[in-house]
Amino acid sequence: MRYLNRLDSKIKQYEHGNFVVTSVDKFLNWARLSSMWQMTFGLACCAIEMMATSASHYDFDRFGIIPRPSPRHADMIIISGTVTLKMATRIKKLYDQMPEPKYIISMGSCSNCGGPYWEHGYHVLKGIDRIIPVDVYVPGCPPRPEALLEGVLKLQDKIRNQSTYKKNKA
Amino acid sequence: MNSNEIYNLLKSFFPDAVIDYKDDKPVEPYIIVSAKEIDKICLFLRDEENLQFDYLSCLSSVDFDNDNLAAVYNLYSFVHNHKLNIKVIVPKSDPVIKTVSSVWNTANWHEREAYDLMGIIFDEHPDFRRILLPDDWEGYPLRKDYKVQEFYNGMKVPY
Amino acid sequence: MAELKTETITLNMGPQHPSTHGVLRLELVLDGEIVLEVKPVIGYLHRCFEKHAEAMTYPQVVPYVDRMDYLASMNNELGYAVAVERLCGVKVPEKVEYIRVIMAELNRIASHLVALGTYGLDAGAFTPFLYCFIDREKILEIFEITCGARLLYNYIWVGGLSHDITPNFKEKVLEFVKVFRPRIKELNDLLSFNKIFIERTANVGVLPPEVAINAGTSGPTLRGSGVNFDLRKNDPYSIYDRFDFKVIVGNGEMGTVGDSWDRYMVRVWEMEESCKIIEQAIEQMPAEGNVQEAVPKRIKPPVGEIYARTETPRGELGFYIISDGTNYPIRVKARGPAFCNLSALPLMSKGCMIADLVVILGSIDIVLGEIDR
Amino acid sequence: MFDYLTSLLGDLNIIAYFIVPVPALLFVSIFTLFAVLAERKISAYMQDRYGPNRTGKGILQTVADMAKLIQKEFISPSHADRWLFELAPFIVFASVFMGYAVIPFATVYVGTDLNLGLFYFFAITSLSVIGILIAGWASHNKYTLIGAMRSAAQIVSYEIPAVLSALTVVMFAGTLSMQSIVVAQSGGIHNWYVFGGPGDVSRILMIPFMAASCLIFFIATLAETNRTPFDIPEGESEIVAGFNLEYSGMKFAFFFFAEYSQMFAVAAVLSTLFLGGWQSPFGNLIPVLNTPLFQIFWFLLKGLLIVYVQMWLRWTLPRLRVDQLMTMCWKYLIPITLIIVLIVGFYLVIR
Repeated sequence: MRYLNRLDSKIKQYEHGNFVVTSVDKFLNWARLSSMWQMTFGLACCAIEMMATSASHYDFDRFGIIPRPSPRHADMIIISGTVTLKMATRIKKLYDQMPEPKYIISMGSCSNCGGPYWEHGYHVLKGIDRIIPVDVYVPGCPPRPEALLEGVLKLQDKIRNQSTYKKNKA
Repeated sequence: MNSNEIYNLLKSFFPDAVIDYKDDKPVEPYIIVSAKEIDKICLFLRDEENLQFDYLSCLSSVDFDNDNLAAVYNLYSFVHNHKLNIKVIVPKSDPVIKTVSSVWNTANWHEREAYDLMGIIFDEHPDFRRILLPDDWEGYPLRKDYKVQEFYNGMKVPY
Repeated sequence: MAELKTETITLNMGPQHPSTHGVLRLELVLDGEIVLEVKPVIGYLHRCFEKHAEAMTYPQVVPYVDRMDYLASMNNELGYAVAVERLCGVKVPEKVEYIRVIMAELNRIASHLVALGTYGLDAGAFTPFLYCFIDREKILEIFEITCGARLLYNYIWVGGLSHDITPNFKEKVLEFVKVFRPRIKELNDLLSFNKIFIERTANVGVLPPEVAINAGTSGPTLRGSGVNFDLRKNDPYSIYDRFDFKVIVGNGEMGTVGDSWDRYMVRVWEMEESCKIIEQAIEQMPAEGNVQEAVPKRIKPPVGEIYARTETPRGELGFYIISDGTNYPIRVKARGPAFCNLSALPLMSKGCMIADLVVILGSIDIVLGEIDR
Repeated sequence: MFDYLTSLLGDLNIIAYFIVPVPALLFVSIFTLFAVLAERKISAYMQDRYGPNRTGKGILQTVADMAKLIQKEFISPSHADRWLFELAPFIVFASVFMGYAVIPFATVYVGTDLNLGLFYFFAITSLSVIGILIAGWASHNKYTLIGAMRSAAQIVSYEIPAVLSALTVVMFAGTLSMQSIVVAQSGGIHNWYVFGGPGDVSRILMIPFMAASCLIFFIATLAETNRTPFDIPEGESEIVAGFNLEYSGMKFAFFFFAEYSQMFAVAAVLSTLFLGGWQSPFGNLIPVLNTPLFQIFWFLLKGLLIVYVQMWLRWTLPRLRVDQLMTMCWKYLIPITLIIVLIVGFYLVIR
């Protein structure tokens, strides 16, 4: 996002927008939303559902989502499972290593809010949003693959409505 | 061999270290031994011809009562197909047990876990540090009087 | 020639690494490509199962048991149910026992499929992974029809089951078994007997039987080393003594007894044996019976303690439960099979290469949820 | 084409330097776009999936990937050797692309018909290993370093069987010029070097050796392009992503670009050497199939078929281990090719 913000300041003179900027906007958004490379990164139970989603039956590849092992190649990280305090610092680091623009999907109750471990889980981080910003929360324990796909579509909607120049007006 | 026979055999070899034998249903029978000589007893159990307990199924730590911690060893023999439970009770003020990781390799991680979660110290363990929790964690979570720390590394721990 | 001065490098593998099967971290000391030392660092998924179990009543623990070994939830539930039932002395109806066995064996197949698929992935073959997941989806469909969940079921309760089976359950299961048998052969053709795959796995990570026993391994890891030990046969629980099936042991067909290929192959043939058990169970299952008949209104075991062990896809799952006569257990300790199997990793991987290490780790089939609990 | 243009342009011949590579560059870009898509579609087909089907029915998937990669932030790690780090992807791509200069697409289009064409091709494309080494070293990361070392060992080793098996063809053709090698195979499918090349009946004896030579060339070039089962430099499950681990955005795309261009480059050289290049398989039976447009068609068809086989292998086979890779090269491929070279030599002397 920081990257886009910097771009913002450059094209501020088109404050009211024009056709070209809007079209470019659309194109860039389309590119970002239809090629979200996901980081190969599973945490817990939800990771199995995430794998099932990328396997043949549900097929993430339809949406242009392919797993990349390195955070540097990834656009999106799916926090799939319980985040423990020992792991939290590592996730923060991984997030920092990803190049902008980057998106986070928090998958499952555990990473949304601690899930079933909220009360006695002394070693569980109660919600990944305490350390990194989250774009889409997918509820469920674990969410079905359809739910994850819905989350991805929601994220695509979000990206579709992003704009490199309109943002500063609001 | 059943547990009672094993108890008698052990008692004859280690009269001081073997403390008690409990067999009241539905509790599985177990033998209580001293923390100081558990390693010798285990070595004996493993190598004695009639016993040959070559498999440590499980090693559990228990917050036994207000003053004591316990470690429970569930043993199994592939050769003779018999089981045995051993219990070691130590006071909370000085929870030190001799390690059995030289007898069974399994014990290595189990003992580290018992230390990590319950705070039982295993003497002469080759690689003694926390295993599950981070190294700078405070307290032993499975003790009944455990109070969770408020912050860890700047992250709030309770909900 | 003067001695060349070389240095070892320390490589940190994980917790985010494509082939650590979750959030395991390995500290490697390398001499070039050769691994001199492996130190597994675990605990990145420590979800405090045992603390939770102490704060819950006995039936409430079941969902947490699910989340321990999330690939084989049914087997875990069965293990916990068996332990508590033994402690309380509950007798379970016949029909329930059969359904439990069918579910547990189906889940064993599902779990092995994930293990084999990801093993192929570790060795660099991507397609078998997806083939395995196609079959796994069919099993999940059966589970979903029966209990509504795909992964974590909360199906096997203490004393019974949460739902009865649907009328067409038997046909569905038999149809799956019929479709699945040829798929095992297909997997063998694609991956198991592939020359490159054999080269990669045979004679790699050899675990001699006496070391395996001493290190406390169990399940396919132990049987791969040629030890004929399966709790379903040697210490039968539920109704496993009624079925006719073979215990698969590694025989060093392609290399040494106890190498990675043996451990892999044990899983492949175990799926076949599970199919046999399922067929027999379907045949013998009584038609009538209320699955919630024996579910106690309130579970209050007598004062006492028990160590009950069952065979999950990964090996011996033990539950050590202490009761003080109240609704809440004093202590529930789970002995995870993968926990002990993983502790044998340094013994297997001395002097292997990085690529071998990945293969050995895959052949143990770890699930971090159960290692860290 | 270069010679033709320089003669046409006279004093302005410097323009030729800019015009000649354009078709090749265009081709490489378009090929890469569609090869990546094809790879994903083919793998999807093999794995019972659909593959990308949202971006204009999936056809524009790679376009979207590229447009996204352009938008990505470029991170250079704090301890990286900045200059080398930024230079490496271009070295890799440039060295691969320079190989296209001598590949004959048709009688009318070959960048420049060097009389040392084959030699030039091997020399220049193996420069990419330097780029990979630079990338691995400059990233200041242990995984990239291991990946780069593996890659260097692999490419340097497999160069030898590749060159030796190409040598058998050169011995038959008596020239290193790729265009001349293709021309020597004119007259139909039976004159291709994989079937012993043109000559009298006794060449039937050579068929097994030349076929083996062709196969070895395929294997060796597969290893040079770092494709499965030889993808150990970027083996995902072992060393994460290998030498390109630290690259993001367009710099990473350049590695991708280089890999796919090299795939086609080696496929093209394979078809040139053994499968008659742009020659129609029907020889002069149907003369219209020998017109330049059809020549390009045959050339692309052969090249793309070989690329398809490369992809097919990738989605079927597991990966070899690094020592097995070396064993295979030094203990099997090199001795076998040496023996083939010897046999071909004897045959040519006796004939």
